[in-house]
Amino acid sequence: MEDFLRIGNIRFSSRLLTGTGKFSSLDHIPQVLEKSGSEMITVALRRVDRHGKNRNILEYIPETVTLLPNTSGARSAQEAVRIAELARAGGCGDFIKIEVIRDMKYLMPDNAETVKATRMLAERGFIVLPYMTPDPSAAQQLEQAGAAAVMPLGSPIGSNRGLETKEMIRIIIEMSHVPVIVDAGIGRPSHAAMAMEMGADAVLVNTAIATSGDPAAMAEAFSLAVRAGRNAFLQSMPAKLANASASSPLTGFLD
Amino acid sequence: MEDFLRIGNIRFSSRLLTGTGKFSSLDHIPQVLEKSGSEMITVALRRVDRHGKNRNILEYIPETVTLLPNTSGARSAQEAVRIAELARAGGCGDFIKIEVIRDMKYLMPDNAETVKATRMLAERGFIVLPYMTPDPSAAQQLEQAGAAAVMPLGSPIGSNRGLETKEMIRIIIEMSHVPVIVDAGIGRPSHAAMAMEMGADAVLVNTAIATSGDPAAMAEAFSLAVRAGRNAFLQSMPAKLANASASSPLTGFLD
Amino acid sequence: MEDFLRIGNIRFSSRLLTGTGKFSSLDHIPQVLEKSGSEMITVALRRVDRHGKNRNILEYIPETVTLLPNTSGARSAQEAVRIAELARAGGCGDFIKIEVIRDMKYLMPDNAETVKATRMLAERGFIVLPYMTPDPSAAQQLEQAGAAAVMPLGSPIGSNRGLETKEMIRIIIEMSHVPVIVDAGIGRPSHAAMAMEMGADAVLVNTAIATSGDPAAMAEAFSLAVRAGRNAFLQSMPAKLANASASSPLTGFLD
Amino acid sequence: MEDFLRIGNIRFSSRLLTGTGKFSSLDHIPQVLEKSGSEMITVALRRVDRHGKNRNILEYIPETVTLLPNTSGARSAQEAVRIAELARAGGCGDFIKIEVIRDMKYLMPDNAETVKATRMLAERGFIVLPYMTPDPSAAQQLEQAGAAAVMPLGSPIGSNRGLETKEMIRIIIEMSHVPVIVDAGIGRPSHAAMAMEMGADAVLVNTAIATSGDPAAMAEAFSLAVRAGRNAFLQSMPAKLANASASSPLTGFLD
Amino acid sequence: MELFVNGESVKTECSTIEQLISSLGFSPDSVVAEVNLKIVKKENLAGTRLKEGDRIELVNFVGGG
Amino acid sequence: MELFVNGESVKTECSTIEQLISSLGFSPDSVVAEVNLKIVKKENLAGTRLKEGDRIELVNFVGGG
Amino acid sequence: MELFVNGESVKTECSTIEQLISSLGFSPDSVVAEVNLKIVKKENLAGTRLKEGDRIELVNFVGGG
Amino acid sequence: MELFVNGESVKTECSTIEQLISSLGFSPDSVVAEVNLKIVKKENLAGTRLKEGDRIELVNFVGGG
Repeated sequence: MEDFLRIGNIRFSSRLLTGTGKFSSLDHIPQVLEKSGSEMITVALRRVDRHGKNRNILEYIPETVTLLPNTSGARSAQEAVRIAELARAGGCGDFIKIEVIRDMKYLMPDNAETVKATRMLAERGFIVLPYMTPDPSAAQQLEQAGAAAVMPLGSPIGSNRGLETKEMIRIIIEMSHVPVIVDAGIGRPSHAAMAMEMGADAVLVNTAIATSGDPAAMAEAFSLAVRAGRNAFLQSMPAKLANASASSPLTGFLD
Repeated sequence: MEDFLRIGNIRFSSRLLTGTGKFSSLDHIPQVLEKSGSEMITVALRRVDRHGKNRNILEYIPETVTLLPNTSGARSAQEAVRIAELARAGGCGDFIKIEVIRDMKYLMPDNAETVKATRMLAERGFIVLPYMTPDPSAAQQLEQAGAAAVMPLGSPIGSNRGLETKEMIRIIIEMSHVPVIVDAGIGRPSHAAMAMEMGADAVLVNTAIATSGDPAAMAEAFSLAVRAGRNAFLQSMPAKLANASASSPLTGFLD
Repeated sequence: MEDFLRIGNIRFSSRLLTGTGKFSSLDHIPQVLEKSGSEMITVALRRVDRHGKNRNILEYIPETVTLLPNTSGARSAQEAVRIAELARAGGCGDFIKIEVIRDMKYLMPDNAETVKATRMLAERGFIVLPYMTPDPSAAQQLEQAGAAAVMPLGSPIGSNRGLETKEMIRIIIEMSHVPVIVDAGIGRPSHAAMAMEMGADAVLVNTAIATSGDPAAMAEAFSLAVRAGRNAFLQSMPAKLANASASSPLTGFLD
Repeated sequence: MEDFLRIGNIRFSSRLLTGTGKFSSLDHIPQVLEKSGSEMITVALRRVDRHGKNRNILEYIPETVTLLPNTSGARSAQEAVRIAELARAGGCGDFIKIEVIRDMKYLMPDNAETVKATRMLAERGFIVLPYMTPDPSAAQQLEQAGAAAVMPLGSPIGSNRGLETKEMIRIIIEMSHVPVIVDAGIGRPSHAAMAMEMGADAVLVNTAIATSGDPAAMAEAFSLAVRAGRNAFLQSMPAKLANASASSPLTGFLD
Repeated sequence: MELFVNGESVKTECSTIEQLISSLGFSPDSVVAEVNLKIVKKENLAGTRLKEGDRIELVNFVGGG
Repeated sequence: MELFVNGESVKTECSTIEQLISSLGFSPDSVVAEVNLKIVKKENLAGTRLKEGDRIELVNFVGGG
Repeated sequence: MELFVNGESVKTECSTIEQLISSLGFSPDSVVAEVNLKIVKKENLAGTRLKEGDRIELVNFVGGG
Repeated sequence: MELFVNGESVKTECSTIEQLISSLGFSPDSVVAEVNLKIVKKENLAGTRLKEGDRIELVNFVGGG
């Protein structure tokens, strides 16, 4: 049975998105992509470092993997649009992950500016994936503004604390007509499985893979967990019960 | 790298134990075993049903899979011993899962009787896996009584509520010198992954597989989740953080 | 020691706000206010019911209690302003709780419209308390728009599920320069105590009091819990520990 | 309405038990008792300290308060009995809290030895309150052995982590015919309120009071929380709902 | 004279908004009135005369959370 | 001859436990037998003769968790 | 006379357990005594005579949870 | 000629943006350029001539989540 994730005009077999931040060495990236089967990966855009090494990160990413540049560093919708246009001019395609963040401690996205940026970039023909604080009304507004998917956070980025915002995400999933990708805070495979069991369409994991002792092995672990959670969601898991329910016959042995 | 679970004198590649209870048809069992890769499966023992179908459940289980008969129906250590001896005479080998239960509502095992049964059966040469209420002192006593592994419950059997006893299980894992297999209550792949991430050596899943719409597919989902959680445990997952930690450079875009 | 809650130009001794919705009889309201010591209570505004009983709810509320009319029924900032002006013309004073809700299933407030309404009403001299979905950036925007306090929800209104949005509320409390009042979803005294222990300045409880068997007794229970949680917050509670720490001497009795 | 806690032949108005461990100064104890209204307090027994101060802790406890000596330091039922007899000879009355602990890291009580000690001490005429790891079968055995109440732990002693064993305690409460007193791990008033809301008959709080900045104020906070939770339990709190339920009329304002 | 009160057509002999409120069985103290989208202050209820076709909203406080 | 099989009275002409199992419709391979509280090993099923009044338990494996 | 008090050797001139407790700086009211594993009741403290080599435990109440 | 590259003054002899990128040690393929707030398309890098005082931004892709 086929079970594709469709975003924009592309079909993805994998429901695990990965990122390129925080790796101790870029050499991990091809292995992570291979072991995880991830088909979409984020990159960021910054001024060239005239005094550092000039390694082109794109060389570490196979052509078959869809690039998802982000607008990190943007403090407003206007800045996000500028970064998105630079990314597209860089040949990265039309996909863009909007990040507009003003809060430098918890790095929570600014939903109001993110809605504006989404509208502007959708009008310019981008496939827009906005990263958002999980507010169901804002998710609706992002959808109306032309988002191709919405990316609510599970907990603060890089915190590895899992789905602290679970109940808001559950409502967003129920209401949404576009794919819901849980981004940020997914620190363990069980978090990823839980998101998928709830009906999320995909998850994005970067920190937990990049900072683990063996990124490729951890990437594979997340990939397995995403498949496990997705399969369980598709089978519609049995309900939770208030009492016990025996799995062996309940009679006494010789009754 | 090899990562075997050793119980008694046997090495298992799979860390997912399954059960044969509650299937709508026994024909699901071979598929569940194949899709999950499970190498140990529970069965129960009961008086023959002179008026029902006489299908031999053992015919549905390949020879390569280790049988784990349980003592369900036992209300005392003495009864558990009798059932174990019958199971062994039935040609099921030396493995036995002790279940001694007197509470017919929540079906919580009686640890005191279970310690007694463990001692008696270990002395008779059984490989004893006692199912238990998660009490760290009782786990120590089971180990001293000769248990080959301990099987604390996550939540009441068949409830699908996951690891409600997580903190007790965490202590049991830390203290134990024998494998810890989380049994009962694991209703979703994310529960199984969480148990493995905590350092459990294996999990046993029956109800959630047997009562799902597609048992073989659900078995595969649990198998993936167990591998995901185990791999993550072996990589030692990154710590949870109180604040956020950016995955993209934190500077403003053109700062 | 004095520990007042200040909103607008008023000092409150009680940190429990109550509501007038859902009571089986309006006669409960004076008892609830007396037993709880609550000093602020919400009311709603609706077209007169030409065919029903015409009991004036204001007659059940002592003059010493501050009225907090809400803008329930508003689907936009514009409607919220109209309702607020009608409430003020009705002699209810300058306090207004903004509610702008478009989602009729989970009744989640629309933060974007709520920010607009807050700005308009603050400019017209109202003391504005906006009810909001707990998004830290939106809380900052409400504060900048002139909110006298912010009222993030704990879980969907009337659900009694407690602080499902705890981690977002924690960040809002940390960042806020105006009082934070947790509103909606507080179904049990322990929920109220937990909100106060986290540093919330007050809580609003309506459904759990109004729909209980004995509203006055339940109001008193919530009042006790709010004081308990506030006191504990002011004493800065001891930290959680990963291990145990004996409360009796740890030595063996005769060591 | 009268709502007494009965243990042995005594009626208590307060459902908050306190302890005397870990105070920076014994002078806090009378204030804690006064502010909390606690009517039962634990003490321990140890060899006299020939080189330290010889302050008699009993002088800090009013005669109206019931003493509950514990058997801390006991590693076996036999030792617990010896300590209990010494305590009774010391004029402390017939109440005894059994503590038998062998695990020196998590300080989890040994239920098997605790059942033995309970039987022996009940036969000697003590009013026995055993501290236990929350295992429903063990709770039944303690009751049968003559316990006047059972004292399951919420989380490891002194950890302040609250009701990590909540689901086991819930079953114990449902099955028990003697009072259930939640002991250990209650670090915040909200934890105490939650235990009482679940139907616990009382809670024992020591560390969280003794180690707070202002023990008397914290004791009062816990006392309020216990009353709040108890009152709510007696009113039978409204159920949790899956969706929202409006507290204001749901119609649009001018519909 | 025909008015529209809370969206419904009403025929009345009242000449002021205060009279209208009373005639409907309410105390003018407990009701807030809007005439053609403009709020009428309490002190002006007696002095505000009704005209054919006026669109009137009458609202009051009810229970709410 | 009258026996008690799993608690119920049974009249039978079988002379061995193996015959009894077969006569009840089971394969001796799939059943474990206890005669008067003693387990009969598989290899002894054919050689174990029945006596008037024997109390026999016949059990087999079923689904369980 | 040599005794063992709480596991340590003590030389003393006291002839009763009550005197011993006082000589160590404690009030007999606040201490519980065991002599050779037998508890001495409060009323017998004055009348219990010490003998060479007695093993004595003196305990009192302390803070505990 | 003096330019401002990423906010810093740079003196250069290059006459096109492509030459400038190469002279700084980058491959024109891996860099995106803005001249006076207008993005230069890849195919125009060689043909875009530099003028005294141009404000140039050069950015490239880096790791990000």
